[in-house]
Order: sequence, then structure tokens, then C-alpha cells
Amino acid sequence: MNLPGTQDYLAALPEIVVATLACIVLLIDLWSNDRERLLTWLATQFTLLVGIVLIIVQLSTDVTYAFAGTYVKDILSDVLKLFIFIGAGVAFLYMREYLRIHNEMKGEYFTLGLFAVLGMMVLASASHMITLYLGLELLSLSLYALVAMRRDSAQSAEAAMKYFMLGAIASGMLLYGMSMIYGATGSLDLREVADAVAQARSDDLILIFGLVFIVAGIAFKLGAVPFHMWAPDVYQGAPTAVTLFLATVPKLAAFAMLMRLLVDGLGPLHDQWQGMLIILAVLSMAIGNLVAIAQENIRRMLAYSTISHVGFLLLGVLSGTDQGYAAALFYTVVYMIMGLGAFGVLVMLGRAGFEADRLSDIKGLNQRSPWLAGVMLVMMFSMAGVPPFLGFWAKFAVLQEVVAVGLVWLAVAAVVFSIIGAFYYLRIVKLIYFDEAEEQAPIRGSSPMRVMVSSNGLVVLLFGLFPAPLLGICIAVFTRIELVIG
Amino acid sequence: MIVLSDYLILAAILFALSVAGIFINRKNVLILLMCIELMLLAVNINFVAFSHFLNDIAGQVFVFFILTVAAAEAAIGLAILVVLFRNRRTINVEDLGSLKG
Amino acid sequence: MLENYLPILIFMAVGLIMGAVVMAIGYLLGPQRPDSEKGSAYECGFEAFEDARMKFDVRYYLVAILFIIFDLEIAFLFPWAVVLGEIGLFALGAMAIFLLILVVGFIYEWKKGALEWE
Amino acid sequence: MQAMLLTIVLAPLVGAIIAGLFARQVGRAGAHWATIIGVAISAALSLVVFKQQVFDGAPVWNESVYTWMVIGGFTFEIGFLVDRLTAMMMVVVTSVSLMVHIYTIGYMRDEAHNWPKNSRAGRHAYQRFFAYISLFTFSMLMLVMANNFLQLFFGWEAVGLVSYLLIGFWLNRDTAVYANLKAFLVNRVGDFGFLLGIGMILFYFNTLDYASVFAAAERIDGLSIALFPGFEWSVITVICILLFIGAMGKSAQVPLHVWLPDSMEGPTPISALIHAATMVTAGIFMVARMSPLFEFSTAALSFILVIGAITALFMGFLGLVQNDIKRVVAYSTLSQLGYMTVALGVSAYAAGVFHLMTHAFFKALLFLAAGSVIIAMHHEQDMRKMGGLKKYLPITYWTSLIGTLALIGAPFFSGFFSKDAIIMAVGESTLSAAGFAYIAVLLGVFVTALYSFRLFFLVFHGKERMDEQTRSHLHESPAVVTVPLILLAIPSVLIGLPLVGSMAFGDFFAGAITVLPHNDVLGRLAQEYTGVIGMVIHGLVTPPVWLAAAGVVTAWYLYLHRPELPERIRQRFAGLHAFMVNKYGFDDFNEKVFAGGSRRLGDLLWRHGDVRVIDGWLVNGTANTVGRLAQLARRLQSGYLYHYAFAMVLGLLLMLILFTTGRG
Repeated sequence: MNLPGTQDYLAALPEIVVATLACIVLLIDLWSNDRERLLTWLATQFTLLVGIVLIIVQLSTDVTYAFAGTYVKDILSDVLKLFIFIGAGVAFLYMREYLRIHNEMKGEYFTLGLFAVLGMMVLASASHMITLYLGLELLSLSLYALVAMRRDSAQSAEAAMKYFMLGAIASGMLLYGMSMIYGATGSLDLREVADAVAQARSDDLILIFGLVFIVAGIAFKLGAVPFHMWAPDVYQGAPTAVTLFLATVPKLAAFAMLMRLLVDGLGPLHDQWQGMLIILAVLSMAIGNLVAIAQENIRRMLAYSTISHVGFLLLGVLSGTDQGYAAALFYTVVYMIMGLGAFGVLVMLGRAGFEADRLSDIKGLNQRSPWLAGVMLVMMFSMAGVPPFLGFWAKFAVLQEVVAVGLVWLAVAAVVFSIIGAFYYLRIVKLIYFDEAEEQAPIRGSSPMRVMVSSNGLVVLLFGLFPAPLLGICIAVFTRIELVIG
Repeated sequence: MIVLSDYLILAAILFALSVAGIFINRKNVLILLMCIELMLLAVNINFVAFSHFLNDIAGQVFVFFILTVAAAEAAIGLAILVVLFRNRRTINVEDLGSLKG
Repeated sequence: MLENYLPILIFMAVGLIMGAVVMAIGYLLGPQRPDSEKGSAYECGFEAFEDARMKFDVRYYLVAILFIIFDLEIAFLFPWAVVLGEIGLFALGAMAIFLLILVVGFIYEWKKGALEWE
Repeated sequence: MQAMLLTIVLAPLVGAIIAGLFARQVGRAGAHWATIIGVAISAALSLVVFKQQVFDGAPVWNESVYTWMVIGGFTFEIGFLVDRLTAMMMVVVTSVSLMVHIYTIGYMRDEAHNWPKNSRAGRHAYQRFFAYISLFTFSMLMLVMANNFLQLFFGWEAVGLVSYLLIGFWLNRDTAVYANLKAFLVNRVGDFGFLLGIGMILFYFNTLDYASVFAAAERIDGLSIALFPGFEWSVITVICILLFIGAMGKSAQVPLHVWLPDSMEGPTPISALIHAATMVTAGIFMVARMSPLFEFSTAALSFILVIGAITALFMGFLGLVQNDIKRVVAYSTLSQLGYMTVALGVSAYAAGVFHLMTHAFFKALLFLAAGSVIIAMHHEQDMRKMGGLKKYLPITYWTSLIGTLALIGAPFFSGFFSKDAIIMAVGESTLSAAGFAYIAVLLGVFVTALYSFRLFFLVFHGKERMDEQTRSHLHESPAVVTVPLILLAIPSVLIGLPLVGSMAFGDFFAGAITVLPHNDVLGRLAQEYTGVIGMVIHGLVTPPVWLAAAGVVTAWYLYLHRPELPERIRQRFAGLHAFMVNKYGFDDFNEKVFAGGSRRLGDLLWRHGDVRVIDGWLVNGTANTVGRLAQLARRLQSGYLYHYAFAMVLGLLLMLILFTTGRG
């Protein structure tokens, strides 16, 4: 019997520490009487900070398998976790602002958020189907609860119910697929699965059967058409604070899942899953961009926009090359940054008991707050893929990889859809700059919030002008080049 | 002798039944929860069967985890159901249609 | 392959037949003179207080939810107990941590007042 | 040298930043001084660069200034390529921009009344305007000075963005907002092609550096690509056509021209600077710059030629029926851009660029003159309410006359040389479409003269049709307006004389523009070229000059001699009565066939071709279809859980069927 040793604990140290601290945060929140939940919030951010430090201290390109191969620490997991921490930190800041504006401060938002982060970390480091499943469920269950947190709102309850039901179906499908793969390869360890698949006949029916189910499960988590239908309802129904978290950071986890399952585990089946991902990607870009045009609700519109971004992200993955994965990772990170910024602006627009999420609420924003309008402009242009903003580079990188593997028609389709998509982003810009404001209430916001939203916009602009560092990190992850921080 | 494929077919039938139950049932959300349980049980049958025939214990370990996670999932589902009922005074699936488009 | 299921089929058939036979005998042999008193619901000699299909208090659900979780986590204790002898102290520590986490959850629900009926 | 080039580029940017970000601190005067000084520095240094390149024989400067990033073996850099072509464009851009900056002081002096009271958008609008035009100058310089495609694309998008901002400058006017949205969307179509072209270049050449791409062009010649299964296309043709689609958007060629007339909603200085002199010629410049690529594709050149010829002729017709003074000039710009494109099509890049330069001056002049008229008329733009302005606006009158003569190609004026060079080049070309193009450009000369002088006569001569109040306030514009007019009038007259020999027929652009021997129409013409006087004499015995003269005479006859005629013809559907009242049956015939016919044709094309087909079907139609599709697709999201679950199951089944059948 091989018992886990120091090596194993060291490799999983970030998870262990975050789990411990999350429990402590939960307890702290229980005994704190502070209506503002400042202590809970600070402890949450402290946890994330500790996580960042632990990751950076142990950052290396070595691949370490721990706990009998159920857990892996490699550069991909490290970088993903870093981005998860940063994204979650920003999201929690916005969340706190939202909860204060709406007078709904509850410590559970942050503790559940922390558990979701823990789930994402486990997902990022999973090298065994059980680990992966547990991480996924820890993430999903926390998110279901988060969506339903506003207990007196029929809308959030409905959204949570839909999210939960469809999510449960999706994880059922994923599990079914896993059981098929298990049956075909005789193992749940993704490394052994990969070895077995490489030797199996590529047209093994059970394998492909399982693969389809697994792809469906992942597609749900990503929100790819036709497994996307939860997204608009949940984005609209959940409190904006929750939407901004669940729309952004978990996409990194979904990307991790994609990499771990399809690339690490089922890599030899690339020819098969490439076809499936093409279908998902084209449908997502088409439906996402098209339906977004007809939306009146900004959060719903952003949901469809997310769906279309997922289509783009899939393009990078389906190319099946290291550069393609790097481009997809880059796209995911960029999407997270843009999404956080856009939702951050929406948070600032809201007032107690009033969610500013209809298109008319954003009219004439430039007259109310030119600075905020500028941030939103940057986000919209970036999402539309207008150079020189960050979003352009993400699209560019992905398209380049698709063309590199010879799928020119796919790249052309992607560009056509993104042009259609440019329309609704531009409409927002038009509303902000060229319409008269219906709402005249001044826009306040705590100074940390203002600083954060502004820096979020600046990041999109500056990294847009100098995308090399960010893109460099993503490429280094997959080409295993020694990464130099600083 | 009962062979592997029998188990697989049984699991597939259960899985299909549960999926069908989810979109055919338009009345009660509780039934949806049951369908989901059924779906997970179908998967469990798969895992146990494979585990048995492969002589590999990992599949059964997975079943343990699935069972417990399913319990947690059911708990969350019931909790959401309660919240929903408090707000809407109904758990009719057909009444869950205010978010759309 | 279907012949493997023959015993089950026979078993089911026997079960059905047994049930049907017992009911048929009662029906055939017993006298049948129903009146309103006989047809009414029987409840310890009292009139029925309310409809049998009454609604549960929503708080039952809450208790049920809490119960499910703690109940099923126990499932991990069985395999653990089986191999405790082989693994020894490490297993004891691992289970302690597992239970500790459960206790954190328990503290949470206690403090939140989920265990109080009113 | 590097420092100087950087200064040229950055000085306007600094000006823009000062005027834009510190609007409140610097105030109105601060904003216009900061930007004017910035642009003046750049203009002066551009002249120095021009002198070095052209007269001192300085070598071509092609270096990277800053390495932006290196990704996966590709290097993205910011660098400058300065040769004679660039130097000439720099001078044109900075000098026109400088004139426009000065002119804007006068034009925007009382812009405040354009805004609603206390409108927040109207606050600091003056400073914002100067910031925009300086920013434009910066972007345009980045575009022309680029030594790689990425920077070209950056400049390309940046000028588009500023143009977008400026068309919608008066954002409280619905028409302006509509126009800028239209401009943006149409340009996106072009940019899409452009970006795809650049993508293909990156793919096939593995570099974005001009020099390396041009050096490798020959290697790519002969490669082909299957866009659709079964259709093999030459790679270079596809690249060139994609790039040219970008140029079609930016340089407003049919059918992507629809945004340009509407862009006249922007302030007049913008129409002069961006939508006449510089930005719209970016496409022409780009094709000339890419001549080493385009030369390898006869198919792409023929495509360019046909598009250009159609634009040159048919956009001219439309100018005949417009009553808005700026729209007439706008259609004239379209038509002249068509001429330049035609020149590119027949490989007479030098002639095209030469026309670009002369056109920049005289068209900016015409626009600014139109602006001067508009100022005097208190922002009335309808020509039917003008007339007889000659005596009120003498300077504007004479400068307009110069601009108009240059536009129609009167001998010795700058436009004569450039336009004649193009027409001769088309006549010399051996491309199969050249015959059609030759007829189109010849007819175009007549049409140009007709609409130009129609405008001129309607505005400056004839009866004074404005109301009494406007008339009493009529006076010549201030010096900040008239001085730029005079300064622009000088090159409009003179710039052709010294340059035609070297630029159009000489080797002025040697090295910058590549022409393969069998395409070299200008080279053949050069052998017959006998100097300026010779060219004028030659011009007098060829049709273009006489066609132009005929146009002027027709215009004079219709709008001065018998000003009631056009109105009558329009009101009456000919008929016996009209014929009787109109004693000149012959004139009537003339009117109908030449003026009326072409007018009606123009009207028809405008109403049916432009408005219905292109605006209605292509632009709005696409938008409508997409909108309807979106509404339809939206219904799929019914809100019911079981539908969602069903969709998931359906997707799963679809994938199962697709990927498991036929394999097991």
C-alpha cells in the first residue's frame, strides 16, 4: 500500500490551504456580526492571495503526479489557477460593491464563491476522472446555490432551478460518457486512458459513444450550442454579482476540463472530437451572435455574446495543436477580463433594488459618466474584436491557428459571424454615446470599485496595445518554455 | 449467464427513460429530481458492471462518490425547489417560463 | 441470452398469480353487503379529521435535506472500516479530517438555526 | 532621420492629446494652437523629408523603430518606409491638414448653436473637434509611412475610427448618427476583406514586412488555392482582390460607396480633409504601394479597372441631380476616386497617385469653398436657395472658380495633367476591359464639367434666391477661412506644371512603384511626351478638353442663359404644350437628350440603383434579414425546461448519429 507522502501534499498544497481557509472563512462569517461582512470579505481575498503566493512559489514546468496519479501539478494547472485567483479576486470585489448597493450583504456569497474556486482548482489539476468529477460538482453545486441566493426573488429561483436541472442532466451525460470510456479502456486514470486509447482501434464504437457524451457534458459547462440554453436565463435571473462571477471565471475551469479530458485523456481521438467541436463552434458562433441582436436585456445579450465567444474558444482547441491550445487559453483569459469589465460597469449602474440591465438603462451613459462610458466602450469594442483592443488579438490568435491547420472555411465563417456580432456591440456604443439619457441619477461607487473598473478597462486597452506578455504566458504553458515571471 | 451487454442495455434503457422523463414530464419539478437520480443510478449500473467484468475496483469507488455527490445534488435541488415554491406557490414545470427569449 | 431471464420470469409469474389468487378467494368467499358506514374511512374509531393527501410542511423538506447529506456521507465509513486494519493510523487521520469537514458543515447549519423547528 | 520621422508622426498626436484630454484646462484657443503647432511642425518636417527624397537623392529609408512583439516566429514591428511615394503623401496629408486646421477656427467659431442648451455632449466640442482632426492626421501618417502590413492595418482602422467619430460629431442629429453607423458598417465589410487579405499574406509569405513580401511576390505567382472545391484560384489574385475590397470600402468604390455621400453630415472641414483629400485616397495609396503584388495579377487589375470605370461614370451622373452643395461635391469626389482607381487598373499607378495629389488640393479647396458659402448662408446647404453670391463672396468666388477649372481639367490647371494622363493611359492599355473604361472616362469628363459648372453657376451666378434676412447678412468669410482657400488655390493651379513630367511620365516613383514591362502604359506614353506645352497642345486635339468645354457650355446654357429650363423640364412631362411654350424645339431635344436624359438617368440610378438596390437591399436588407432571423432564433429559447432538455438531448443524438454510424 502506497500511502501519500510529503511530495503529494506539497503538490496539492494550494488546494489543501484554500480548502482549510475556506472552512475557516465559513466559521468566521458565522460569528461575525458585521453587517458589511468586511471581515469575511477580507478573509476571502486573503485566501486568494495565499493561493497566489503558494502557486508562484511552486511555479515550475515540472509535471508532478500526486495521490496515486489522481492529481497533477503542471504548468497548465499553475497558470490556470493563477488566473482563477485573479479573476475571482476581481469578481469578489465587484460582488461586494453590488451587495452593498443592493443591501443584500451575506457572507455566503463569498464562502460559496471560495468553494467554487476550490472546485475549479481541483478541475484544473485533475488527472483522474473521479477527481475531475468531484471538482466539477463542487464548482457546480456552489454555483447553483449562488444563483438561488436571492431567496425572495422568483426570477432567481427559476433561474437556479433551470440551471440545476440542466446541469444535473449534463453531469449525468458526462458520467455516462466516463463510464463508457472506463469500460473501453479499463481505467479511470486519464494517463492510462490515453495509453489505452492510443492502442485501441480508432473506430471503437464504445469509445466514440463515450466521447460524444463527454463532449456534451463539457459543452454544457462551456455553454456551447445546443447545450447553452441555461446561460441566458441564468445570466438574467441571477443577481448581477453572481452572474459576473459565473459568467467569467468558471470558463477557465471549463477550459481546464476540456484540456484534461479531451487532450490529456482522449487526445488520440482528436480526429473524432475535432468534428464534434466544429459543429459546436459553428452553432455557437451563429446562434450566439444572431440571437444577441434581438435582446433587450443587457445581461441576456452578454449571455449570448458569451456563447459566441465560446464558439471562438472552441476553434482554438479543435485545431489540436499546442499553439491552438495556447490561443484558446489566451481567448479564455481575455474573455474573462472583458466579461468582468462589462459586468463591473453594469454593477456600477445599479441602485438599491434596481438592476440596470435593460438597454434603455445604459442610454446616454456618456453624459452621466464619461469615464464609465469609456470603459464600456473599450469592453464593447474589445468584444467585437476591433483592433487594437485585447479582444482583437484573442480572435486573431485563434483564427490564425484554425487557418494553420487548413480549416480556412471555418475561419471565414468565424469572421462573418463576428461581423454580424459587431452590430450589437456597436448598438451599445451608440446607446451610450448618441442617445439622450433617460436616467439622470448620478453614478456613484466606492473608490476601490472605481479604481478596479478603470484598471479593468485599462488592462484591455494596454494589453491590447502590448499583448505579447499575456499571449507569451499562454504560449509558454503549452510549449513548456521556462517561464520567467517579472 | 448474464453478460456485460445485458447490464449495459439495462443501464442504457434506464438512462433513456430518465432523459425522456425529463422532457416529457411537464407537471412536477419533483419528478424531474427523481429522473435525475435515476440517470445517475443508470450510470452507476454501468460502472459497477464494468468494474465487475474488468476486475477493477476503481469503478465501484467511483460509484460511491457518485452516490454521495448525488445526495448533495438532491439536497441542493430540494433547497432550490423550496425557494421556488415559496416565491411562486407552484412547482409546475410549465409555470417556469418567465425567463425566455 | 434471454433464456437466462427465465427464472425471473417464472418468479414474477408466480408472484402475480399468488396475489391474484388470494384476492380472488377473499372476493369469492366473503359476503358482500356494503353500507355507508362500512365504506367510510377508518381511523381509530374516529371520523377522519382531514384529507389523507395533506400537504407536508415545507420544514420537513429542510430536515430531509439535512438528513440525506449526513446519511450518505456515512457511506464512506463502511469501506473505510473494512480496510482500517490494513492502512492503520493514516486511515484514522484521513477519516478524522473528513469528519472534521462534516462537523464544520454541521456547525454551520446549527448556528444558522436550520435545526430549530420554529 | 529616425528622430525626425518620429517627430512628424508624434507631433499631431501630442496636439490631439493636449486638446482632447485637457480640454477644460487649455480652453478653445489653447486647443487650436496646440494642434495647429503640432501639425505645422509635421508639415514643415515633411517638406524637409520630401526635399531630401526628391532633390537631394537621399536613399530610401526603411527601418523598424520599435519591435512590438514576437509571437511564434512572427515579428510585429513599428517601422517607417520613406521613399518618394511616402514623402509625397506626407506632404499632401500634412499640408491639407494644416489648412483645414486653420480653416476650422473660422468654421467652428460659433458651433455652440448646434447643440441643445446645456447639452453635455456640446461641452468642449470645439476642443474635441481639434483633437479628432489631429488624431486623424497622426493615424493617416502612420498609414502612409508604414513599412509593414500590421501598421498599415492599424492606421487603416484608426482613420476609420476617427472618421466614424467625426461623421457623427453632431450627435444630436439623427441623420448624422445614422450616417456614421452606415459608414462604420460599410467600412467593416471592406475591412473584412482587407483583414482576410493580410491574413493570407501572413499565411503564404510568413511575414508582414513590405520589403520581404514584395521580394517574395514572384515566388507566390503561380500558386493556387481552392476556395471552393473545384474552383482553383491563383493565390495572388485572391490576395489582391481581398486587399482591393478593403480599398473599395475606404475609397468608396461601387458598391461600397454608399457611405460617402451620407458622410457629408459631418462638419465641412472633415469633408474636405477626410472625405475628399486624404482618408478616402488611402485605398488608392495602398494599391499603389502594393503594386509589386498587383502587377502579378491581371485578373485583379481588370477587376479594379471595371469597378473604377463604373464608379467614375455613374457616380458623376448622380452629381447632376443633387441640390445639396456638399453632396454634389461628394459625388464628384466619388467620380474622381473612380478615375484614380481606373488608373490603378491599367497599371498607371503613377498617374493615379499624381491625380490623387492634385485632387487632394483642388477638392479640399472646393470643399472649403463650399464651407465658406455655407458659413455665409448661415448653414443653408440647398443650392436652390443660393445664387448670385459672386458679389458678396469675391475671394470664395475666385478660388472656387480655380478649383472647378482644375476639377474639370482645363488646360494648364493641375487637374488637366493628371486626368489627361489617366485617360491616355487607359487608351493605351491592352486589358480587355480597357475599351469600356475608356468610353466611361471620356463620358465622365463631360459629366464632370456639367455638374461642376451647374454648381458653380447655381451658387455664384444668376438670380439671388435666398430670403431677405439671409441676404442682408451676407459677407465674405474671415481671414482664417479665406487664407487657406488662397493657399490651396495656388497648388491647385500650379502643382501640375512642374511635376507632370517626372511624376506621371518620368521615373519619379522609381523603386516605390513596380510596373511589369508588358503593363507599362505610362512608359510607352512617356516616349511621346514632349513637355508641358506639348501636352497641352496634344490635349487640344483630343476629345477630353472639348468634352469638358461642351459640359461647361451646356451648364451655362441651362443654368445661366435659360435658368427656367431645367425647372420646366422637370415639372412638365414634355408634351405638346411644353413644346409650344418652349419655342426651341431643338433646344428641348438637346435638353432632354443630353442634360435631361442624363439627369433622368442619374435620377433613376440614384433613386432606384442607389437608394433601392444598394441602400434598400444590400445594406438595410441584410440588416433586416439578420434582424428577422434573430427574432426567429430567439423563439427557440422558449423558457421551458423541457424544451431546453430536449435541445440538449437532440444535440447529443445528432452527434451520436453523425459520429457513430458508418464507423462501427
